[in-house]
Parts: sequence; C-alpha cells; structure tokens
Amino acid sequence: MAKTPLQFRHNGREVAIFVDGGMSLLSALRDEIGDHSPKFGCGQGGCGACTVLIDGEPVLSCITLAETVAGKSIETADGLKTGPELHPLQAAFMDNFAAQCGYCTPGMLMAAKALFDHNPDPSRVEVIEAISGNICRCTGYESIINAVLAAARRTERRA
Amino acid sequence: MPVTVKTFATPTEAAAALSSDRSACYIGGGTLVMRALNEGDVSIATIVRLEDRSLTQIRASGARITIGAGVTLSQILRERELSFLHAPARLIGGPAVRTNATVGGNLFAPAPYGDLAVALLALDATVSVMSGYGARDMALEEFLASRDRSPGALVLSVTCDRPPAPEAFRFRKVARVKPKGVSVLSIAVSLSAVGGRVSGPRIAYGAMAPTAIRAKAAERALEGKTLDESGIAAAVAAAAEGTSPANDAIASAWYRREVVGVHLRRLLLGQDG
Amino acid sequence: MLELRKDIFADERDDNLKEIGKPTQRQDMLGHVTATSVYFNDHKLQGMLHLKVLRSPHSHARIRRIDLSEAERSPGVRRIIRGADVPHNLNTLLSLINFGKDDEPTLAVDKVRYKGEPIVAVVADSQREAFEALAKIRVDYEPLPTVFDVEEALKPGAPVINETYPKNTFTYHDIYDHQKIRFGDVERGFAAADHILEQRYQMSPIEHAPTETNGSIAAPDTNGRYVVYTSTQALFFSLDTCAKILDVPSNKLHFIGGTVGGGFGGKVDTVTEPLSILGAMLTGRPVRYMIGREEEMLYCAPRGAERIFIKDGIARDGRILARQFRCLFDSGAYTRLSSYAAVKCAAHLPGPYTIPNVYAEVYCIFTNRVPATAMRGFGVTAVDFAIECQMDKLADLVGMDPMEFRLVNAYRDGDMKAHRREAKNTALIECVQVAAEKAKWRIRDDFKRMSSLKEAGGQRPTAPPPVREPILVNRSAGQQRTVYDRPAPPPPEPIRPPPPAPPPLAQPAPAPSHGAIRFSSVFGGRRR
Amino acid sequence: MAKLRGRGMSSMNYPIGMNLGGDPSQALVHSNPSGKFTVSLSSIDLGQGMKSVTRQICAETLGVPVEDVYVDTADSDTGPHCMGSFASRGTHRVGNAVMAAAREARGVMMEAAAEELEVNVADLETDGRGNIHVKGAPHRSISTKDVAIAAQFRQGRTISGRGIFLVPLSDVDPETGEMSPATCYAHACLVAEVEVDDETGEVAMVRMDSAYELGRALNPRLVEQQLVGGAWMGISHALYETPEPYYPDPSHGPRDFDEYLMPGPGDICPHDITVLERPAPDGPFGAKGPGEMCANPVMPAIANAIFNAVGVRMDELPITPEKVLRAIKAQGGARPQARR
Repeated sequence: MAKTPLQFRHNGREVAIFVDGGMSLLSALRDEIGDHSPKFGCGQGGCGACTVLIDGEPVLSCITLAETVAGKSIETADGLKTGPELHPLQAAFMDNFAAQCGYCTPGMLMAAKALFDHNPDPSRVEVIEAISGNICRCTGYESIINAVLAAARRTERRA
Repeated sequence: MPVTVKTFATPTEAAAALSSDRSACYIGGGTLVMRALNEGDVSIATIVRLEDRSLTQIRASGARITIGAGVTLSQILRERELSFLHAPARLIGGPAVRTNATVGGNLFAPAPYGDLAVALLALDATVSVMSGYGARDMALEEFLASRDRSPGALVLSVTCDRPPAPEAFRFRKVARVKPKGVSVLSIAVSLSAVGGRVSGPRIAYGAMAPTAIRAKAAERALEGKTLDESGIAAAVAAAAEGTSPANDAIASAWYRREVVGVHLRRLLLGQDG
Repeated sequence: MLELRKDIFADERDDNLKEIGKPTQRQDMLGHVTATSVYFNDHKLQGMLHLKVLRSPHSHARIRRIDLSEAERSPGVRRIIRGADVPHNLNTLLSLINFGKDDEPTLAVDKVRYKGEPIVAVVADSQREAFEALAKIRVDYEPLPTVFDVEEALKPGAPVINETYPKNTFTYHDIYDHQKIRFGDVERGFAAADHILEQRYQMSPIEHAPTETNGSIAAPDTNGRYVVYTSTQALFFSLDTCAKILDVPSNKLHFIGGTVGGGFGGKVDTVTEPLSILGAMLTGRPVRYMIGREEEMLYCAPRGAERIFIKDGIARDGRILARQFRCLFDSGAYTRLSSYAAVKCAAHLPGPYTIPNVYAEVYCIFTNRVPATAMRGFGVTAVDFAIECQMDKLADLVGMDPMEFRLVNAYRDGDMKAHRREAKNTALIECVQVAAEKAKWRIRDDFKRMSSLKEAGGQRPTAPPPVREPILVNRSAGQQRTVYDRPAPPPPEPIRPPPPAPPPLAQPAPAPSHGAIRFSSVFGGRRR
Repeated sequence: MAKLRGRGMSSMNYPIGMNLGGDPSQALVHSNPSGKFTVSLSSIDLGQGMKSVTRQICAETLGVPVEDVYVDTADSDTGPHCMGSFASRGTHRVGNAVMAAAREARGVMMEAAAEELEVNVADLETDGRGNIHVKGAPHRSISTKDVAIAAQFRQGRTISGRGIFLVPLSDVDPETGEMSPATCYAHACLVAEVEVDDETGEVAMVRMDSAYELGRALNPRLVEQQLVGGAWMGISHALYETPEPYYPDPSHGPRDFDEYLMPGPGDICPHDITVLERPAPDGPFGAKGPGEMCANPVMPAIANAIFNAVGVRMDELPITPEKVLRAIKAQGGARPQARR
C-alpha cells in the first residue's frame, strides 16, 4: 500500500511516521506510534473512547483522517501525568471511583481535560455537556460528573 | 485496492476529481466518510480533500452572512456573528464531534441527522455548489431535493440573512437522550412580526422527511396571525401536513406526526419541555 | 448517597473485621485512570493479520453455492476459511456441562438461520484488504420462510428453523418441550379466589453494548501452542469451547484475559476465539478478530426477549391464592444459553412471595433472529418485571397500598417455595420497610413491625377493607386478557385515610438513624 | 399540556450463583519470601471489581494488610479453573475459593510462626498489620516477613494454599420442577418517581430510593458502583433500550450509539441507597452478590410510577414515549392516580 509520511507532536514529542491511505488518527496512534491509551469503541464517532486533543480541541481520533494532523499537537490520556504525578482529573477519578471496566476512562479524561483547559471551574451542566459524546456503560455517569467537579475544586485549592 | 487520498488547492480541481472518479468521495470533517471506511465500505477508493482557506471562512456583510462549507460546528459556537446558529450547533454531537463536523457535511447528513440544515432552511439559505460545470448558487431547499441525485457536487459555502432579532429565529430539537441525542424531530422557525402579526414565516423540520423540509401548510396557516394559543391553532393543526417521516430506531412515523404539532406550538409560544 | 443499616440483622454478623467492609481503592483503578490497563486489543504482535467474516443477508435461506474464486485472488488475502475447515463445526455452549445438543456451526454450511450468521472468514494483511475480499465472495441463496414471533413458531406447520430441534422448542429431560413447575393446585386456588387477573407482558431484547466490542488475538507460541488474548468473560469456558471446536487438547491453548471493557453477559459466547485461533493455525501468523460496532449491535447475541403470561387468583384481603405462568423465551436461531435461562426462570417463580398454588410452563423457543444469550439477570429480569407490574395491579384490584400488599405476601424464613425448598436467610420484608421509610412512603405500624425471621415473624397482617371500589377494568394499552370477577367485595367499612403526598423533593434525605453508616457517595458532590 | 408526577415501587429477590450450582471456582494463594501474597485466578474482572473484592477477602482471611496482597488474573497457565464472571457468582463462588486458599496458606504461616516463636499454633493470632503474636502477649511477636523468610530459607515450608468452592449440581424433577436452584438470595425494594408529559408521552426520572440486602458489603464503594450503575441500566432497559424497536418485526435495528438509545448524563436522577446485610450462611463473610439484581427492580418500579402518574399500564419494554402516548390517547387522556 502507498504510504504517506506524517509528522506531528505527540504529547509534546515530535514524531514522524508513515500512514496508509485513509488511515484514521486512532490507528496511527495505536498501531504506528504504539500509544494504546485511545481506545477503539466503535469507529463510528459515537462512543468517545478514542477522544484525544488536537491543538487543545477534543476530537474523535477514529473519524479523524490521520493526514489532517500534520504539524499539529496531539494530546492523549497517555500524556496526562507529569512525571509520576497524576493530573488532577486522574486523581479525582480515583477518589470518586469514577471507573469500573475502565475502557471509556481515557476518552472521558480527555473530554474532561478539553473542558478543564478552557474552564477550570465548570458547572454540573457544563460538565454534562463536555462528556455528552462519551458513552459509559458501567457507572451511570454520576461518579464521573462528580469526579470532574471535584477536580475543579482540587485545582482551585492548588491555585 | 487501497484508499488514495488526493488533496487539492482549488475547488475546480477537487470538483473535477470528484466527477471523474465514481469511487471518489469528498471528505469534510470525516464524520461520514471515515465512519464508512471503518465499517468496511469498499466503494470508496479515493478520498478528495480541499485545502482552500475560503472554505473555513465566515464572511459577514450587513445582514448577509456567508459560511464556508469547511467551517466546523465548534467554529460556529465560537463566532459571535453566528449566535443565532448556536442553539442548533450545540445540539449536534458532543464537543468532539463538533470539532470535526462541518457545515457542508451537515447538508449531506441523512435523516434523522442534519439539524443545522434545518436551521439554515428556515433562514432561506442559499448554497454555493461547484460541479463539473462550474460554481453556481442555488436555494438550499432545491439543493436538498436534488442532493442524492447529484453525486460529485461540492458545496463551497452557505449564505443566509442574520435574523433581525434573537426572538425572530427559534430552534427546537426533540431527542430521547440528553444532552446529546439524535433527533426524533427538529424544528426551526424564523418569523418577523408586523404590528404584532406574523408575516412571511419560515418553518423547517428535520426527521420529518428524507431531508430537511419546509412546513409550507403550517407557514400559510401562520401568516398574519398573532403568536398566542388561538393565533397559532391553525398552524399547529396543519403541522404534520406534507411531511413523510420514517420509521427508524429513534421513533416511528406515527409518533413523529403525532407530536410535531405539540412541539411546534411549544416553540411558537416559547414554552420549554 | 449510600448508607449501611448496620442495626438490622446485627446479631447475625461479626462486624469486627479489619479489611472486609472497608472502602478500599480498586486494585485496577490506577491502571484505568492512567490508561495503562491492558485489554486484549492492546497487545501488538509482529506481522498480525486481520480476520473478518461474511455474514448472511437473509434471515433464513439455503446456501446453494459459495464462489470464492475472485476473493482468493484479492490482494493481501492470506487465507479464506469455510465451514469445512472447522474441525468440529457444530457446538452448543452448554455441552461443557452436558446440557443440550450441539446445534450451532461456527461457519454456516448448508443453511443460514439468522441475518448476520457467519458463513466465510477472510484472513488478510489489513482490515481493508479483508473487507475488499469479502465484497468479492459470491453466495447463491435460496430464501426460506421465516418466523420471528415465539407464538407463531409454536404453531403446527411453522417453518423448522433449527433441525436439531424440529419442534422449534428446546427439549427438557429428553421428553418435554418446556420446563414445568407444579406446586399445590392452581385450579382450586382460582376457584377460591375473589378476583382473577390474567395479563401479558413482553420484555424487549437488549444489546449488551459494552464499550469494548468482542474480540480476540491468537498467535502461534514458541512451544507449538497458541496464545490467545481475549475479551471473554469466562476464560476456561472459552478455552474448552475452542478446544472442542478446533479438536485440540486444551493444553495447546494458552488464554490470557481478565481485564475486559465491560461484558454484561455478552462476552460468554466465544464467537471470535475459535476463528482467530483457526486463522493462526492455518496461516502460522498472529490473527486478530475484533467485532465492529455495527456487527456487535446487529449480529451479536443480545439478551433474549421474553413473553410472559401471568394468571393470578387473589382473595379480597390481599392474599394471592394461586399463580400461573406461561413464559416464552425467544432464543433466536440457536440455543446458546437460553435453555439455561428458562430453568433459572422456573426456579425463580412465583417471585419472592409465598403462594400456596403455583403452576408454570417455561419454553425456550427458536426463531429466525440473532441467537440470544446471557445478560445481567437473564431468566429473572423479565419475569420480575412481569411479576412486579402484576403485583401493582393486584394491589390496585383489592384497594391496598402496593408496599403493604407486598408485605402481606412476602416470603419469610421457613416458608415453602414452589420448587419445594424451605426459604432461609430471607430479607424481603426488611427491604420493603427500609425503602418505605427512606422514600417517606407511609405504611401501617403493624406492617412496620413485621419480620422475615421465623420466630419473630408474627401474624401476617390482614389487609384493611378496600378504600374504594376496586377498579376491575384494565387500563392497559397493551392487548390484555380478561379480568373476571367473583361477587363484589363488601361495602367499605372504616376508611383508612390515604397516605399523605410525599414532601417536596427539595427536602434533604432523612438523617441516618439507628447508627447507620454513610459512605462518601457518588451522589455526594451533586451540584445543580 | 401537563407534566404529571407519580411514584411506583417494586420488591424482589435474586439467586446467587449459577442456577442449580455445579459451577466451581478455584484459587491459589502463595507468599513470596518477604511475606507478600499473590492470589492467582483465572476469573475475569469486567469492571465489577473481582480483583479488588478477592484481594480484600484474601487479606482478611490471612490476617495481613490489604497492601500485602495482589490478585493476578486471568491467565489459563497460572490461574486455576473458574467457571466465569456471570450469574452473580464472582463474589460468592470465587470469594469462597480465595477464602479457602487463604485459610490453608494462613495455616502454614501460623505453623511457621509457631516454630519461630516456639509456642503452640493455637496460642497465636494475627494483628492485621503484618505481625503474628502470642494471644495476650503482643511483645512475643514476629512479622509475616520474618515468618516467610524462615519458612522459605530455614524451615523449607511453602506458605501457600489451594481453594475450591463448589455448590453440588442439583437435579430438576421433570414433572414438578423440584430443585435446589441456589443457596442464597439477595433482596431489594426500590421506589421510583417519574414525570410524564401527557402530550408527548415522554417520561423523565425524578428520583429513586432503594434498599438492597446483599449479605455483606465487602467493599461499600464497589457495592455502590454496582448499585448506581446497575440502576442506570435499569432505567435504560425500562425506557430506552432495544435492538429491535419494532419487535417481533426485526427491522430498523440500531447500528451505533446514536441509534441505540441509552440515558445520557443529562437523563440521570438522584438515587438514595440503603444497604442491609443479612449474612448468607455459605457466603464469604456472608456476602452475596449485587452485580445482576441491581437493574431489575428499576424497570417495574418505573412502569408502576407511570401508572400512578397518568393511569396507563405499560406492560411492554421498553416504555417508549410512543407507547405511553398511545396508551394515554386510548384511555382518552391522563388519569392521575392517588398521589403517593
């Protein structure tokens, strides 16, 4: 198959790979770069498990054509920690028992981070809107919503 | 045969590529095309991309606003000039979908999708389309009617008038799942009132036909009326006239016809729920 | 908010424990929030191939001919697998516990019995190439008449769906087409009843919809075995099923899993493992078979639908005297686990109530739809829906409060159940009492004093006379059966004041009493 | 236009483990030379918390801190047989197997400690903090680490244990259905409040109050996860979900998460839960299993609440706005029942 060279920033690091025609960003990240933190949940843009940030905006990597991210900056759940230190969202997800099977968690975290980076003190309604594209089949969402709200309070305390 | 991605600088080249290759498919945000590829649609062998700044531009001159086909829904939500489109845009997908989903792509979304097209239809929008024969403007209604019969048509932009006042344009999406769900139906209404009486109302529906449609019977019934229970009664009674909704996984045709009048009434009277 | 009522049944527990009862963090939580938990699909193997299956477009058809010639020449194709390539191409999941006959092929051979049934598998270098090859396979079908309704399937002359069970019903005890429950004499119970209520209920099929779809990766191991990374819910169940289908000793297979993206019963059926392992055997390469979301939604086993008929005979004072069931399980085209669910359903009847006369017939019926399988509570979920809707109607019929009506009939320690075992360790009464208190739903004091304990049980409170003429017409929109009646109850004497409306929701939940322990709760941080 | 509220309830029980039994599970527990323990299983964690619950059961039984135990699952080469994660059997069946294995391992550990302290095994107890001491004489103590080192390098003992739990398979009488389906049952009662729009048939959840009896809440946060998430699934089953919207007509099956309807984060409601604990005689520390039953009481409670609100009986799932609207129209309008 014809391969196309592709360069972008992945969690702050410059990467260069070759992609097949029509390859999704999700496949590029998982199969070419080896970042398994974005998950395949549907390939339809319907579940949010593959959510990553492109230049700070949340996208569904399964329906994003890999070639379109040339020169852009991609953040995935794998890059959330700073060194060994958990991101406030990760810590809050733990405290609130906001994961069961854990498969939606990376996408939830990135959807929440997209909100967080623009709006460090969201309302419950804003949190619900932010995760509205992400399916969780285990928790019933309440613990996730509260984790994001708690993370906001946690960051306020730090500031 | 592997998928080939062809990226062009000008609409003319892109349109030519589309009309010359039956297996070619234009990709906007990817919400439709990438999904098809992921699900194994082998009829698509060529993906056509267009990198033209004008596609992602929003140009306002007076009341007229032209929105590039490549403008995304999240771009609309950031744009104060387009505040009248924020309601429909916010009700589509989740934030991540809106980062990819484009105005142009929404015009091709099959029912029950395509809520933005519903809003644009009620705003008497026109569409600038590039085909093998070159670019031309056409009414959105005409475009939607011929959409599935004209493959290879490339939408460049959509143009409409900004509503004179916020209350002059209203949008309501009825979905089972909150806050993000597919339309049971959606309704957009733009109306100007002269001396307290409605004049030249535009009512558009989503999911009440294979594409977004105008509710002409209801529009006629509303002409010259006042916006109160009795004034709108005739329009509400005629709400389902001329519609041909489908049975699908979201709702049945029967249900859509039953409740379209209820939701039209609530929208016209400014009631929530 | 979750609270523990330690005061109830306290004397039956030793609460002097160090680790049990503590809100300890999950062992897997750190992995989840750092996205480092490893699911089957997170294993990256060198030179991995991709497997996709051709699915039937028909719900019921004979396969006349399969033409693979064009597909075999398709670029990137490493191997095409047909039913004939599967060593033991007929299985039933519960054969592992000697229950039922083999009735389902891994790849359909002569006939397809549901839309989406796998017929041919393609192993190729990439998913795209597998999809392209599938599109080049030509199958010549002869469509056959279909049956989608369980009652239609039972009628004489209905098309035979699954030749292993020519009557379209699973065979119980080698002789019966259903599972029986016979306890007491329902006819005598009906004769003694003041009211008879016969109703029909329909449970929908349900898709499990785990966020991770079914899938597996199989690879030749260094020691001549095959390592299999899988999303199964039952590791050895899947391993032994594969050993049988592939006709290999079980120690040739090394299954690795354990961290699964949700299952809810939808990952027991072992639909991907046999093919990914066979693909690895036939190509000598790692093979991944992951079900797509649309495939999972449309063609993978759901919770089965159930149609349930209940006929109750009830006395004016609220005692249920007889209860009769007819339960029709829609198993789809193959047995999978529905045969088991039907027996579990029979065991559950008549619900957690003490009824002297119970009669039940529970059928596992074949139709031309996707085979049904296990899902969270199957065998019980649907019949509990039916029973509890019925209980609400019965309470209405005799003019009783629904909570008090449950308490009148609730089973208690020492009661005899319909499957002829004594009830032990029961707690239904206490649950009703606590829920009523929590919801500020007023019940009479004598009901509050009841207990599940044999000795402390006391008399079953008799119901007060109806507060109004019972509504004997049925309001259901559904196609309901009859409600016919004995002579009307005596005119109401002392009228019990109806319970007050519940307080406004704004009011906070009642403070925990009786030294109840509350845990920081998922509902703790609710902000509006 | 009216939005009418109503309350409904349901109560039920749920059998623990595979019906009729015959579903064994095994566990292996062993110590490393520093007195830290590994539980080896082939059981699956689907998110229900198998790894965490068995970890706590093992630690409690051994008498060591939970940090000293990790659970390894699921590898068919290292984990012994387990029937699988279904039928609410994980906590009860696997928990019992782990308990048996941990008891055997504890026995060896105490013997080794007795030899080191030169006392009678019967006189020893664990403090749950990693030490073993003579009853009534805490100063005569040895750490589990030193015991493990002694056992491994001096005494030549393996501090390990094997466990299996099996409820023998019950027969079923073909004529009467007499059988022994389960050894214990969990219980529940739930009250649901809904709001029904009598012009559109839409049903919105207002709140839920529930009581669940689960034998023993081994970990209240994990129990809460199951009960809250399970109740969400119950709402979903009651009002939204179906792969066949026109059953038994199989057409229009949903293909994705847009068409397959489930309550979104904007559709959920407050849910107050009380947990009761009546220990099961044969449960690990009395535990039963909350995993499956948690969704069940919600469905009928909602159907009954809808009747209370508008006076229509909803006997077919899912209870879509269309079904509610058709029923209301068939009865000539909403008929609110006595407010509860």
